[in-house]
Amino acid sequence: MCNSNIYMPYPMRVEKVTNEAPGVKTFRLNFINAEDAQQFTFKAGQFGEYSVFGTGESTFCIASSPTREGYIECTFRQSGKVTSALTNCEEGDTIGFRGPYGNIFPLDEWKGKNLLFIAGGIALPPMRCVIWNALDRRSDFKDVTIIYGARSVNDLVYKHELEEWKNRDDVKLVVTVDPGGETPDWKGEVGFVPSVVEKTAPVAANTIAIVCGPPVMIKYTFPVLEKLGFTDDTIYTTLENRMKCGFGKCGRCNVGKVYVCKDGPVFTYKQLKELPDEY
Amino acid sequence: MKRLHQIVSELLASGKAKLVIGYEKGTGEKRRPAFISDANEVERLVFDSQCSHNLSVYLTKPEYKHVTEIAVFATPQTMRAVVRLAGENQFQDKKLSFIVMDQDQNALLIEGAEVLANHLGKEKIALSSAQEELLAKFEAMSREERFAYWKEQLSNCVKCYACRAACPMCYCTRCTVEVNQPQWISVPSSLQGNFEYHIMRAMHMAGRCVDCGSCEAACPLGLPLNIITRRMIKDIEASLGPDIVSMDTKSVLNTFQPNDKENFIR
Amino acid sequence: MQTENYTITDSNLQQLLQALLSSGQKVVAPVRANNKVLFKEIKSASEVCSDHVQTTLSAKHLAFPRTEVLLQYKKTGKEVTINDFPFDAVPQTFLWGSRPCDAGGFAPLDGIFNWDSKDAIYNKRREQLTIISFSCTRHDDACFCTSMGGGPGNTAGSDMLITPAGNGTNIAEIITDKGKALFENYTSLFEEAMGADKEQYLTKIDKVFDTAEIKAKVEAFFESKVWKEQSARCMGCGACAYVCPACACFDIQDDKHGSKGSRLRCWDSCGFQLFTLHTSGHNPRETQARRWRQRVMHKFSYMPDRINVVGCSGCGRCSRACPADMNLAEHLEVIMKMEAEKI
Amino acid sequence: MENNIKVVAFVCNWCTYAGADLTGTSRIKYSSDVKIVRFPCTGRIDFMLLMKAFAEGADGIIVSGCHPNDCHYTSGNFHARRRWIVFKSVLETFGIDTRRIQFSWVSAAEGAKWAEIVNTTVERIKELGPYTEYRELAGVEAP
Repeated sequence: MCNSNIYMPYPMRVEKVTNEAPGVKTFRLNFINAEDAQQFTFKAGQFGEYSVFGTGESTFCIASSPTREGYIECTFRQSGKVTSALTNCEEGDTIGFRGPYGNIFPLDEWKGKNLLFIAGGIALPPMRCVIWNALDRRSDFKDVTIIYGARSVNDLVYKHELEEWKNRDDVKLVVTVDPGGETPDWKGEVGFVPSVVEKTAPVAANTIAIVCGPPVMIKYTFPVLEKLGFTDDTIYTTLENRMKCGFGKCGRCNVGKVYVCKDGPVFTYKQLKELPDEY
Repeated sequence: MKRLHQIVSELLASGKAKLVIGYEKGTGEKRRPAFISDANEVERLVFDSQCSHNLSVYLTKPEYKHVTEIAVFATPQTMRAVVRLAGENQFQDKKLSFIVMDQDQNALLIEGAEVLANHLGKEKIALSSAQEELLAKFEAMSREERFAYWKEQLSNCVKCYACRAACPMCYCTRCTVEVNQPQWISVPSSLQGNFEYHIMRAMHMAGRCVDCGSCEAACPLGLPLNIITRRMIKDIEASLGPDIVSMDTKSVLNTFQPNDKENFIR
Repeated sequence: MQTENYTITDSNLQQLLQALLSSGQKVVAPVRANNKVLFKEIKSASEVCSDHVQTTLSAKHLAFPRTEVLLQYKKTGKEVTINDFPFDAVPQTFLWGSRPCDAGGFAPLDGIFNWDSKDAIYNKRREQLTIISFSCTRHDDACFCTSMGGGPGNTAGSDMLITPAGNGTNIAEIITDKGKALFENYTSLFEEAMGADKEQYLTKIDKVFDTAEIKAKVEAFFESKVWKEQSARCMGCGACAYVCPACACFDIQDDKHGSKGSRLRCWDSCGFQLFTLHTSGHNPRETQARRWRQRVMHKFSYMPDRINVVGCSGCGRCSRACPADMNLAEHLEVIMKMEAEKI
Repeated sequence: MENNIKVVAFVCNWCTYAGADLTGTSRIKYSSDVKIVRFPCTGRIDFMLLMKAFAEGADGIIVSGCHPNDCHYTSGNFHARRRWIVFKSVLETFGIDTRRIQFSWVSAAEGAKWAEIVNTTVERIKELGPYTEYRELAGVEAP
């Protein structure tokens, strides 16, 4: 490993493309080289650099669970140069992936606890990885609650999985859309994520809260959780600063002395409070 | 200098200027931009023949865009840039004052870009003798020699974009070099990318360049960037008429004459 | 290895350079261009410039080029062939005539490219590089190497250090195995050490501050308005970062030509507004003041913390190159003199 | 070798493109070494498109649109003319070979003129040979 080019991506085959929401797609990627597939491992919370050859690399999380082996999945919204090129990829195309990078959600430490997942919009993908990871070892945890909000019904991602979670007895799922985003037959909640969290009032005792979403959602959700009795070391989130390398060299993603790509992307609220306001 | 400090103090006291962009003593004999909003710091300011930065560049930087009342020390180069920028509607929400030096090196206060425009001399910015010499040498070159010359020069360009940052007319919030859909300019600082960058910059300066020389002065590698703009201005004047810096002249590429003359379109 | 001392005459030094060139080795040395001095590959010993204080650009490009190909690809239908970096094609290179601060500038790069993941491409270039530095007999008012733990005759980072001792002689210090290998190839050009103390031949640069104190100070003043004051005149170009021997921030971009192309690593700068801009439009380092603070903190706090080396060798290039005269040493001095209540 | 040259023509939709169409329907034979790219107006043809064409393999370029006073959008070609005057000057400063760019006005009725423009341009470019001089600027130094 020492003498190999750390920028070499694994060639990956786009096996399946799922349209999740307007502009949002999920790719299932298979390793083209069998030996890559064999030696590749990752843990929930980690991310990678996905590349379209000729366009460049883009950073996002691995959205599938490490318990589902043999492939990885990623979900992205078309927004910049690389995600636009990815959007144009078809099943069968070859793209690049290097990773996994970053730290992990400490699932092992959470054994025996309740899990509360709170996600907004396109931030469900990083959470989906942990959710499936936790559900695949369901007996390790007590109550599992998922609160997910999006701008509109149309913008909800993983619609099939939301259905699947809804039908499970061992998962409590609350789905909400922003006021005005509901359809006539919408049966879920209407309201912003922080107020829905307050309304559903999950129990703070023996519970780990994992919050992912746009900065404004996070900003208003943390105080609600604190009000409900969550301590700042039981609240987890992921930061997503701009990155280029993924291993603490290119100099972009650091928040003060903390490198999001190495020390993150997973942080507790307690850790975040110690960081300067540069994320 | 006393008169200068008095003018600045009064501007700050009256609130006509919330920020003064002037010059102070820098490293060694250098003069450098100074930013003052506290009347107690006025003594720091100097304005003499060594002051050369075109301070108008700061007026469009995001950091100063929201400051409405600004006083700027203006050299003739700065004045030209301010007038062109005002002509491009960059100061619509600003109340600007200018401190200029008259022929006897006395500080003079001018309020408003319109007034400054009337104050502007018609004379061109003089090149240094070394620049004149280089330009003459360059004019004598064949096409192949010019290409070879820029190949050599641009091989040193590291694309630090100091020329762009120091140029008062480069105020776009998103420059062509940063547009990546499509990727107009090759990303690497390969020779081709460097040619593309400098050709693109020259084209975007057409009829807008105030010939202040900030780009060349800023280049850490000492690239002779004045050659590019000087030649362009000369050619534009030859085919499209005199290059007059004023508030109401439209820049060369924003307008046209039905009888514009050229000799190469068949 | 233990440093070994020898003497070498001016003419033998020329012969050593000539011998390297004649043997077909790649030699990079300071060369005059546009009234500036730059490190360029030379073909003849006469090209070398020796009457300069400092080159405009550092020598970092020899291990970390301003643009380099990390890999190449070729698309055929839905298939992509990826070609790895050609490690074997990296030529052995001799850097001739660098200053001790140039050589010292490689320590931060070594740290950045080797903490955690090892960057094999950088390491290969570094491995192939032999550094023959010349001690400084002159300096200018931008130099502050002594305050950064270096000095005009500092050996750290060089494989061989030549100190001009006047009268056509030089002190040659063989510092590393690479230096030793070079020495052993041309032993006959060297003579026994003359036993003179090299200090007397060096220029004197006052030590103004201490890196540990700077670290403590900049950390204490993170929220200070000093960053805004100092960066007021910063125009946001990348000159300081690009001339710096220790700046290693980079960008990764693809360069496409038809169905083929390459993935490139290019220099980047924390001073650029777009450096940290998210696609969403959010920018964690939105103002030039924040970007200036990042530059100083990265060099004097984060790097010492993370890789145990200060990200500055005191060469003063940034101060010389800055079109707005942002003088790093002066700014650090201001911070050093600040009292807690001035925040 | 010299048969392998590529000429790209950036033409306006209303005059030259129609003119080129007429060349075809009139069965006037002309060089097939030209690739036509249709634009709404010469005013739309950014100079960077020409730079990109050279970078991506064009050895010669034709830019052609409506005669002055005939612009479909009234003044697009007048603006374009000024742009080409400046662009030619800038390119000459940099020593870019401007013999490789042919600007012309070809109306919808000038099928024969289009054939003549293309043929003389292609011939000239063949004499000049491929524009490797510029393309060699691309690429990054080998390690």
